[in-house]
Amino acid sequence: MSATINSPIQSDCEVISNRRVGAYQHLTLAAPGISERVRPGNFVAISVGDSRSSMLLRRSFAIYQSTSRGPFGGTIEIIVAPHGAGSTWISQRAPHDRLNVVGPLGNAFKIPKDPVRALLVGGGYGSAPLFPLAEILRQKNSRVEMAVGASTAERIFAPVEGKRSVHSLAIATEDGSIGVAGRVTDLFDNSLSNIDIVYACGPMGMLKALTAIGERAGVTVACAVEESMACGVGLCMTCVLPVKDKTGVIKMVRSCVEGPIFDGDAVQWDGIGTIPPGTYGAPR
Amino acid sequence: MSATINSPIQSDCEVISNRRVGAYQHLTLAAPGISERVRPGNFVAISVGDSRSSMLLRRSFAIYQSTSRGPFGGTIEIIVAPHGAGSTWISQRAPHDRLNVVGPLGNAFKIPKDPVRALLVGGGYGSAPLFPLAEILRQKNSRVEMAVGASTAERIFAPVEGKRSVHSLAIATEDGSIGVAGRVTDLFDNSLSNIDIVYACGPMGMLKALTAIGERAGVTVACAVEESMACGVGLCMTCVLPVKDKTGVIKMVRSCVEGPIFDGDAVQWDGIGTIPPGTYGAPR
Amino acid sequence: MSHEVFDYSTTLGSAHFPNPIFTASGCAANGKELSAFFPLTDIGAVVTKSVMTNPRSGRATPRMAETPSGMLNAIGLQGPGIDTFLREDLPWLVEHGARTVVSIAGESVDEFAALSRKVRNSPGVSALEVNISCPNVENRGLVFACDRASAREVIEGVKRSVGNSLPIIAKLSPDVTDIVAIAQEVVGAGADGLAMINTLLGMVINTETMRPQLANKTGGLSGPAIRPVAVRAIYQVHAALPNIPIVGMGGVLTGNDAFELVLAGASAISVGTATFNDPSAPVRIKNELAELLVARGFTRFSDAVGFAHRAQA
Amino acid sequence: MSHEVFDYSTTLGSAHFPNPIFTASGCAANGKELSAFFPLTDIGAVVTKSVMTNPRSGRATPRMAETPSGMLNAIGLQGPGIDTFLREDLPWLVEHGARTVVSIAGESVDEFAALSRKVRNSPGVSALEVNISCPNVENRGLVFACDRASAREVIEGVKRSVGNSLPIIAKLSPDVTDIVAIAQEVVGAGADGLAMINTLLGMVINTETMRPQLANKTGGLSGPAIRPVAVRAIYQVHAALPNIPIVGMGGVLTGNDAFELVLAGASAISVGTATFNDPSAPVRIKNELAELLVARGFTRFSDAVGFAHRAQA
Ligand SMILES: Cc1cc2nc3c(=O)[nH]c(=O)nc-3n(C[C@H](O)[C@H](O)[C@H](O)COP(=O)(O)OP(=O)(O)OC[C@H]3O[C@@H](n4cnc5c(N)ncnc54)[C@H](O)[C@@H]3O)c2cc1C
Ligand SMILES: Cc1cc2nc3c(=O)[nH]c(=O)nc-3n(C[C@H](O)[C@H](O)[C@H](O)COP(=O)(O)OP(=O)(O)OC[C@H]3O[C@@H](n4cnc5c(N)ncnc54)[C@H](O)[C@@H]3O)c2cc1C
Ligand SMILES: Cc1cc2nc3c(=O)[nH]c(=O)nc-3n(C[C@H](O)[C@H](O)[C@H](O)COP(=O)(O)O)c2cc1C
Ligand SMILES: Cc1cc2nc3c(=O)[nH]c(=O)nc-3n(C[C@H](O)[C@H](O)[C@H](O)COP(=O)(O)O)c2cc1C
Ligand code: FES
Ligand code: FES
Repeated sequence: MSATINSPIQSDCEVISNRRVGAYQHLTLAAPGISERVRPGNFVAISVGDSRSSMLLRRSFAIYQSTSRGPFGGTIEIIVAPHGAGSTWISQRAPHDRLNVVGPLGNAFKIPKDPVRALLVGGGYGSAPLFPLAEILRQKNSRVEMAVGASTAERIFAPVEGKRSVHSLAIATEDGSIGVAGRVTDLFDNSLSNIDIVYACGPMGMLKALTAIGERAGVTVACAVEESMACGVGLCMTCVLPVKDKTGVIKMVRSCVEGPIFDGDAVQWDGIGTIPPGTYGAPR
Repeated sequence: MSATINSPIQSDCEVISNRRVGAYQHLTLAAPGISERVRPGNFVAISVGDSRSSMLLRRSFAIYQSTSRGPFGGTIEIIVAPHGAGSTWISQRAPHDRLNVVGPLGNAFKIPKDPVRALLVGGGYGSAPLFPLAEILRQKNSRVEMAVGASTAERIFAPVEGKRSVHSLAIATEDGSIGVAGRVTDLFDNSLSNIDIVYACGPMGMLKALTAIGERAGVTVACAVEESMACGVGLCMTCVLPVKDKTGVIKMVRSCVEGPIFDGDAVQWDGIGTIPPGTYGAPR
Repeated sequence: MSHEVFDYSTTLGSAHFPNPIFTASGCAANGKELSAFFPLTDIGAVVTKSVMTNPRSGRATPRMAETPSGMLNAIGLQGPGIDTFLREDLPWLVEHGARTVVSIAGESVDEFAALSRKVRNSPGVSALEVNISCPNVENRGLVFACDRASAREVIEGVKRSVGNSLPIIAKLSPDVTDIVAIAQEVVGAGADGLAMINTLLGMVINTETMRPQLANKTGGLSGPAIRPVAVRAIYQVHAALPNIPIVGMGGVLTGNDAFELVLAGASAISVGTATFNDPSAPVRIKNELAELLVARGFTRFSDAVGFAHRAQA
Repeated sequence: MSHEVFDYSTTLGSAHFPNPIFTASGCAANGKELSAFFPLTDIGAVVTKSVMTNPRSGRATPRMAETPSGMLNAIGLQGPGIDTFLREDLPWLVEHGARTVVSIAGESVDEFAALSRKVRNSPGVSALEVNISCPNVENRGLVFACDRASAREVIEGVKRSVGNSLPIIAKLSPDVTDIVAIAQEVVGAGADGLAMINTLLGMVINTETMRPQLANKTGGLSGPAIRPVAVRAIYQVHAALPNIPIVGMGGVLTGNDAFELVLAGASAISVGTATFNDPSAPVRIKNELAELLVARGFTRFSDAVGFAHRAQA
């Protein structure tokens, strides 16, 4: 396995700001050394609590924005959904608090050299890393459409600034509280006409559905997955999922170093949570 | 065993202030319900960290001052020496933080009905609970001399306000940085002439030495001891020390409910950390 | 929340309890001190500190050390001895309406049998807990609970003394290669229920003195640190002996933690170390667990017992 | 601090290491990823993920759960198989100057023997760790490390294959009634050293799904939660076998924690779960431990090994 090692660094980062955005907290961290090397799709792993916390494991967050310069010598921004005890703790940090951050981690969205017609699909906070991707795609003269879905309005992350980086933005909520009532996949026709590539970040179910749509339309879907991670840096093998390699062999690959972005076609969506029959090294 | 049960209560107390005093932090807590019932010598047990802290056990602190009324509806004050991880965490709390407090706990210094000539001896932060005791003794027209000792000046706790409650105050430091160079026991002649009763709070070694001096002089020494406590409320039996009861039998008694104040004569100082031969229920 | 329709009661052999939250032996003394924080009648039962035949001084101090998410203790079963206990402590509990599980400990098979006979003859006892995590002085100090034959002999002796007059709950140690085998052994010998887990053997070394922190060197590890071991042990034993009620314990700090042990197979939950952290923990946990069960749609506590074995993913 | 006069080196049988801080098997993959955080030459040795004969997919996910001051894992020994390991991973480590302890795991006595033969014939290996905490498929899935006879047979087989060409370190499980007995057994069979402790068997039940959190149901408990168990096990085994070097592990997060294990009797310390919390943990701990030892007046690391057995209160 030739893991894409990003040469992450570990650094105590000061919280610059923490603002509420709907159901989420938008944290900006001074992260010189990390921020310069961020590519869209990368994530960071943040430790929780003080040195006497009972929570040992880091929590992973997709990088929303990063600036390599500025008054704080480089910052990164993350969008945190308070969920369990760890993400809740991180979501409550105040300016001047420090967070220990390891990053940038994981692979990045592949950017085509030539202009393309791209569809970016985000579920919940999954839209966050798609905005910087949109920026870059637009700089390359691509056409960027974005579709964002969530259960309810406050879980839609689509800030005004973000809207400037896309040509179109469609929104769907399951309860219809904003945008179209329904799922994000209801927003575009299954044929994906006029789309060359789909980039997606969100829950596994959404990624799986998009992959199926992409397959029918013959369009590649780049999926950023979210698997439980104990280390985030390739040491522990907890974050694996079954992915077909180029030779057609299914392997359990680490989503923290060989992902989190995978070609939707390659991921064995139905096999997640199992060892699919025929997997390399499967028990006989 | 007829434990003196103080009917403690448990309460989330707001930190009103936290000031540095030499090597210590002086914390004032809003503690209505607790403060009204404090008697000098009582202590509180305070929990450490948030609900995800790896530190489960409460830390005990002698109550310095308590007011039963006022803008905060009753406060208690404690003097915290940052030592290990738990006391350090408590010492760093800021106003408006909340601490979960159980108290008042333990027995109290016995106050003679008639005026006496009392010597109060404090080692390090051990002087703290002696100041309110001095107040009460003075109200009863007793003569109150105080002697305070520590390794160095910043570990002497003897605030200006406190000096008003005593007739005399002598200080000793081992490094001579303030007061007499030497131990607190060097401050008064071994004969304890003109003293009817000694009240002491400080390290075991000091209490033991004072008990010996008191024995020679025929003066009772009331000692507030400090044993490692897991619960502080009488449940766990970790905080025991060998104490002779009225019938002369040595028993392992809980310093959290039957103490922390014991008659120095009764405590088997040399037997601490052992089960002295002949102790009630000792292994045969 | 409609608690009225929720049946919180539980059963251990012939004993019934209005709710399944108990104290843990050695973590509530004999009830008196805890009653400052809540009425003892609020919880399912008070499990008393394991009592032996004679008064015991216990071990020298230091007897405890804090550890990550847990603690070590080496109290050494300090206590008043069975006669004083039955004369003073038990009547106090009965008088205050506390349902009481009396925990006994012995150093020989005969001592256990004699203790249980005395308890049988005392009014107001709901069940008998037999703490076999003690060294057997007649067998090289081997802990009864760590040896199938010794464990069996103790429970057989107790059963002979007690018959069916009181449910016998054997308290197991996790410090064994195969806890299911020990469980089967004691159930075969007549135990009506199992209490698990007792503490794990551990040690802390004080890096200042460079010596073991406890005077006794080793001590028992308790608290949330050991909860995964408790859940595993309860799950394994409930799978093997689905009809034997288990009093589950080990690191329960919240109603959610208690729920984990219930799902694994516990019919009652003892709250131990958590009580040192929060003296109101038993009642708090009782309320939290009820809320959780009702929120999950359970109308009877007993339906949740061992549910993790049945539920599909 | 005058580190110049401080001798930090340690020895496991015939193998010498400039310092005693190692990674723990399965917590550092095969070194490559960790080298982003510090030069692998800085630490005493990299202990590789236990490797088996054939490539292994490992177990289904979820493979982990966070627990109080610890975690559960059920990776299922995912790995490339010994041939790929020796062709790709080991040479990379050797090339980068890392001292390497190769950890092997098998499902039968023969598999262990065959694996060890392949490792013996590979250049650049400092020592062989034999992870016997795996189920023995030829004996009802009983874990080798939990059965004296099986443990002995594995080490005998490995010893026959390896002779004195490589120090053999047997890795023990704490999930036994008597770890000293197992230690004596494997040392009798030819082990030159012991690694302890492996994880404790645990379970977490997800109270939302009401099912075991791990796909495999049970998993191994690691992290600071288990440190008191590790200290106790190391202390007991060092007392019984004072001349057998022990690679200590279990919840070491700081230099002070490492010092505890050293005082108990460990000649080297593996850092496992802590590395997930802090990828620089092994070097940080190396530096912290050195400071502590120097502050306590030790001029040689080896003088501190087992000091808690000697020091007077
Ligand atoms: C690559 C990646 C990017 C992510 N980006 C974001 C983001 O931008 N914003 C955001 O709010 N969340 C994000 N997450 C999810 C976030 O890491 C989890 O919500 C968080 O780890 C759960 O921690 P907790 O403390 O809330 O829950 P707990 O239940 O306390 O977590 C316990 C353990 O399980 C792990 N875990 C639990 N759920 C998840 C999960 N869904 N994914 C990964 N690990 C999990 C935790 O890391 C922790 O180790 C991302 C996850 C990954 C893997
Ligand atoms: C009755 C009583 C009154 C006290 N009054 C004060 C006071 O007014 N001001 C003050 O600064 N300190 C006081 N202490 C001591 C204070 O409780 C300890 O310093 C503190 O518990 C140590 O905790 P730590 O977090 O610093 O150390 P850690 O090493 O983290 O403590 C670990 C565990 O050991 C226990 N422990 C360790 N040392 C002691 C000790 N000396 N006494 C009791 N338990 C200990 C802790 O409570 C904790 O459970 C008092 C102790 C007692 C028993
Ligand atoms: C201080 C202390 C004393 C204990 N004493 C006893 C005892 O006398 N008898 C017994 O069976 N268990 C005893 N235990 C074990 C507890 O009953 C319980 O099995 C164990 O602590 C695990 O539960 P916990 O994690 O909730 O504390 C004691 C535990 C502690 C912490
Ligand atoms: C994710 C993970 C994987 C592990 N894999 C192995 C392994 O392959 N072989 C082995 O002998 N031990 C393995 N272990 C056990 C560790 O090497 C170590 O014995 C244990 O985790 C205790 O140390 P710690 O608390 O420092 O992690 C693994 C532990 C973890 C957490
Ligand atoms: S999270 Fe540890 S290998 Fe991916
Ligand atoms: S501290 Fe628990 S009984 Fe005294």
